[in-house]
Amino acid sequence: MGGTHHGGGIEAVAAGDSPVHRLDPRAKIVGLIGLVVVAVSLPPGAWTAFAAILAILTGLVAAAGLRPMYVLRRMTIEIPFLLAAAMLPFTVEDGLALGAAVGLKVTIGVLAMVILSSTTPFPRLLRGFELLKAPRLITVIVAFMWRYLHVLSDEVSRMKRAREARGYSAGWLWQAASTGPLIATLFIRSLERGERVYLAMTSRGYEGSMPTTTADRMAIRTRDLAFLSTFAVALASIRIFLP
Amino acid sequence: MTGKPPPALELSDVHYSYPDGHGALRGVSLRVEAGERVAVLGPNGAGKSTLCLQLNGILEPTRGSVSVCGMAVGRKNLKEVRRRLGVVFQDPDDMLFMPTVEQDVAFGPSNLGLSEKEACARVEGALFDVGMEGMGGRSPHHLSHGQKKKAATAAVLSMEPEVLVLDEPSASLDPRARREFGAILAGLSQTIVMVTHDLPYAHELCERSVIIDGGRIAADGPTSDILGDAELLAAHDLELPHGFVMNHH
Amino acid sequence: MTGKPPPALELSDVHYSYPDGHGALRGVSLRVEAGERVAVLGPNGAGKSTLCLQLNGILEPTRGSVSVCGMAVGRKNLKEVRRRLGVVFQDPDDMLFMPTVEQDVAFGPSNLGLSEKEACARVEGALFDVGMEGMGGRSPHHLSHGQKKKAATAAVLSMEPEVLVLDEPSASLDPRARREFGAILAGLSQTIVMVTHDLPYAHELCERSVIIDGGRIAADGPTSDILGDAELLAAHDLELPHGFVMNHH
Amino acid sequence: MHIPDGLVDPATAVVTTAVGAGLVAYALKKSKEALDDRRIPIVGLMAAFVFAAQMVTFPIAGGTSAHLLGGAMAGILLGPWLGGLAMTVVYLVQAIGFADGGITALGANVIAVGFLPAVGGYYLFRGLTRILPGTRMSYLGSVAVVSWATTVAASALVAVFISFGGPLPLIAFPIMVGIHSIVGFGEALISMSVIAAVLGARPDLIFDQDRLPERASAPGGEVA
Ligand SMILES: Nc1ncnc2c1ncn2[C@@H]1O[C@H](COP(=O)(O)OP(=O)(O)OP(=O)(O)O)[C@@H](O)[C@H]1O
Ligand SMILES: Nc1ncnc2c1ncn2[C@@H]1O[C@H](COP(=O)(O)OP(=O)(O)OP(=O)(O)O)[C@@H](O)[C@H]1O
Ligand SMILES: [Mg+2]
Ligand SMILES: [Mg+2]
Repeated sequence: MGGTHHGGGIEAVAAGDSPVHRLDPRAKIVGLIGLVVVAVSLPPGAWTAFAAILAILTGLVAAAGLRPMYVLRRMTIEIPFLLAAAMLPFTVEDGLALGAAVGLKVTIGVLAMVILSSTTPFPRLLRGFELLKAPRLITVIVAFMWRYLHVLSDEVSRMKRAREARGYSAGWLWQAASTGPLIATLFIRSLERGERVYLAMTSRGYEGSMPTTTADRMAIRTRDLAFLSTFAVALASIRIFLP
Repeated sequence: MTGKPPPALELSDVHYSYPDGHGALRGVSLRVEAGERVAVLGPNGAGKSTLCLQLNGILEPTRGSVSVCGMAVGRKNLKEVRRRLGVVFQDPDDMLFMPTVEQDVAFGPSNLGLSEKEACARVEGALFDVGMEGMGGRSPHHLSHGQKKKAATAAVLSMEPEVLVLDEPSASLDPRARREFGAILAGLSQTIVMVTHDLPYAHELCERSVIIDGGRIAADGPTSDILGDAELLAAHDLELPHGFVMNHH
Repeated sequence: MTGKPPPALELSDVHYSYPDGHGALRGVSLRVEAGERVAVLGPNGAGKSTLCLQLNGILEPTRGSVSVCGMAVGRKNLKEVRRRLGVVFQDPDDMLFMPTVEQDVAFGPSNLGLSEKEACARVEGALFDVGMEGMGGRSPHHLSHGQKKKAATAAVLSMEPEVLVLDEPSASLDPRARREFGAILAGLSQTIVMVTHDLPYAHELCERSVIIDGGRIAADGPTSDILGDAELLAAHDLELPHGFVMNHH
Repeated sequence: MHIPDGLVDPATAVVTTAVGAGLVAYALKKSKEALDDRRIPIVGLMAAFVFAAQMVTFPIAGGTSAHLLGGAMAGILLGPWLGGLAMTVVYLVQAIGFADGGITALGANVIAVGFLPAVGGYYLFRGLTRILPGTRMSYLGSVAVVSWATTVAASALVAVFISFGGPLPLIAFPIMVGIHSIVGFGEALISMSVIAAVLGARPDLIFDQDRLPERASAPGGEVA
């Protein structure tokens, strides 16, 4: 745990620049979620439609300038599910087609979300959801969860450093045995630090949404509309004509 | 609009116990007039920081009441209270949360609804006051401790509150920053409440001092009287540093 | 076993850049003999705390090398190095992680493999030294800032390291605790490296001072010479506090 | 134990999405009434904590993965509805930010591993603490029992969702439930440590203030 957001991970890639990065997050959210819904609704056997959707996603990866190795690495999350799908041909009737369809759907779902999160920095993604009228309580919880992930990993590294500095070294067995109390301490520490930071925010006038500066003010532009309408037309035709 | 303005701060019989049951304030009554500069002195664990957190409603008294500029501190007018009274916490890590120092310092002013231009000017001014000009682009979590303290202070200065509460402002500042920040404070017309263990600093900046010990007010008077009373100081673990000679202003 | 003992600390041409690319040390070479007491002075952001973290291998130099009591600091003998050299971090929140103060202070000694009785004695001694006797049962996260600093200091004192590195030991201590802890330090025979902005404290406790600025050593010599050179001090944002008169030991 | 896109049958997806949305809407309504903004940090931290804990996963044969759930702990600490919302947020961010768990399966995930343990767990816990004596032991014992039981129940519901008209047969069921009856012990241990710590340090943060064990329930304002 911890450290998930550090280093050359998603955050660095999402901060890049490309036509896809520059699209309004709302357009990307609606477009890509629509795409996943269409893909999931396809019946086994609609191979042309699956191929067309994968082609769209591949095009987006290219347009976003995402490195193939990076995309593949992030897609490894689907491996267990692909393995499950690979078992289908042996367990059910018509399993081959079914397995292939499940595998494709899982892949499309994962790839779409990898593209979304790799071309939109998290705060902008959140802002997109806010502007799409997501319930405020949800966006507030998301924002704090994100903030506190940093607090947590910060506290983890502080605690690790503190132990090491005082000559701590232990086998994994002892480590496992002390996990409970350590996690509990971590929880309270992070909670209280998070609480103090929250109070500092409210003392400086915070009331549930971060101030927006010119840099992250958003406006739907022609290119966003163009993207969305092309996407809609493409998806509709895939869903209607290709199966 | 006529007559005496309400006191900047008024605490009456404030008690506070932390959620774990530890009692930290045991009946503090204190009145600070608008424009006064008051130093709060006392040993470690006396309740000074706890007191600061009562002033803008971050902690609520278990008994007693606090008012700021004539307004009772409570749920209803927390927003107004916090607009008027700014607290710089003792630990700057508790105060910094934005990705860059600049954004952090701008957070308060933009919540006040200032125009972007005005907010920018405030940010620049505040960073200059604490000697952090040119560091606005850095991440506040990747600073030295003293730099964090300066950034946290700037974040409150930029809100230009009527009452400024500072918890150990000089701790971890380098000697020059300590002096320069003192000069900035001396030039402000706001009401200032300053918790400090740095008695010479209190002597330089505040005409009045209050000693807190064991969650109660133990003394309250002109700073030079209080610092001149070695017996009183010693009774509360205070003393002028070795080699320091108190001269008169 | 004969001849001069190896230096307590030896740094040669230590460079360090933080992971975000910020260069904090740019070639520090320093030798501290066993039993010396050295103050490290310098403005905020000079690299003092970064230097402390190099000494026990918490940060590894990007270039150059560090050795402690004749052992090169590196993966292999980190454990031995940390047994001999203890660092009290600037921020006590970075040091305390056990459920009670007592357990926290006992953590180091029990890692040293001491018997329980001996560890207990060490804990009591260390808590006494920092003036925290009777507070062993409290949770370290529910203490005042100064109390946390004391607990963190006790946690290192209890290990009785040969070399003691203190980052701002007097910050946030009340005046009496500051003096009493100074007296404790003065009575220790260990090698001491003390980072501080409290120049009178450095004057009182350390015969030698080093000024760091911009990640480099800017001066190194007897404390009274360094503190007596107003021009040198001013060039590095240092100055004796107003009202302080330096007398000779 | 997140279901990805494609593992639930489209019809099931539609139904679970609708039910999930209904639960979220109801939870929002309930929480808005009760939420005091001082609880925001603990809600955010709980979500972050569960999120981080869920990063430690181990794949299992049913085609899904096992990890700690945290739902019961969220329900006990935050109350049923706010707890459910915190879990919803975890799955939302995992699906959109990390492609972990499908968008179209979000409803199913939120119901099975979010609201079921948070709401079900909370009421089970309430019932247990009402019956059992008000000691610390039985309080923490209830935490353990509830954590274990909700983990197993959640895994069973997931197995049902993916087999219901979906491609994976019910074979998954015994595997899922079997594995989670072991995972449940880890879950119980962690929940117990965390709740014990909160009980000691910050009893004021626990949702159900009436049922705190005797010793911790009186922090008392007056320590004179
Ligand atoms: N979060 C907390 N929970 C419980 N007790 C606390 C907490 N914070 C402080 N205390 C206790 O309350 C008392 C007052 O603490 P406070 O932080 O106000 O002291 P202080 O005067 O600011 O001290 P210092 O000079 O060390 O900063 C102390 O006895 C301390 O141990
Ligand atoms: N975690 C970090 N990441 C990146 N840069 C850092 C980090 N911590 C410190 N720095 C930078 O490294 C330089 C040296 O910092 P350091 O903390 O060593 O200063 P210091 O001399 O201890 O200052 P202070 O007197 O304020 O404690 C500073 O410029 C600081 O901004
Ligand atoms: Mg304090
Ligand atoms: Mg430092």
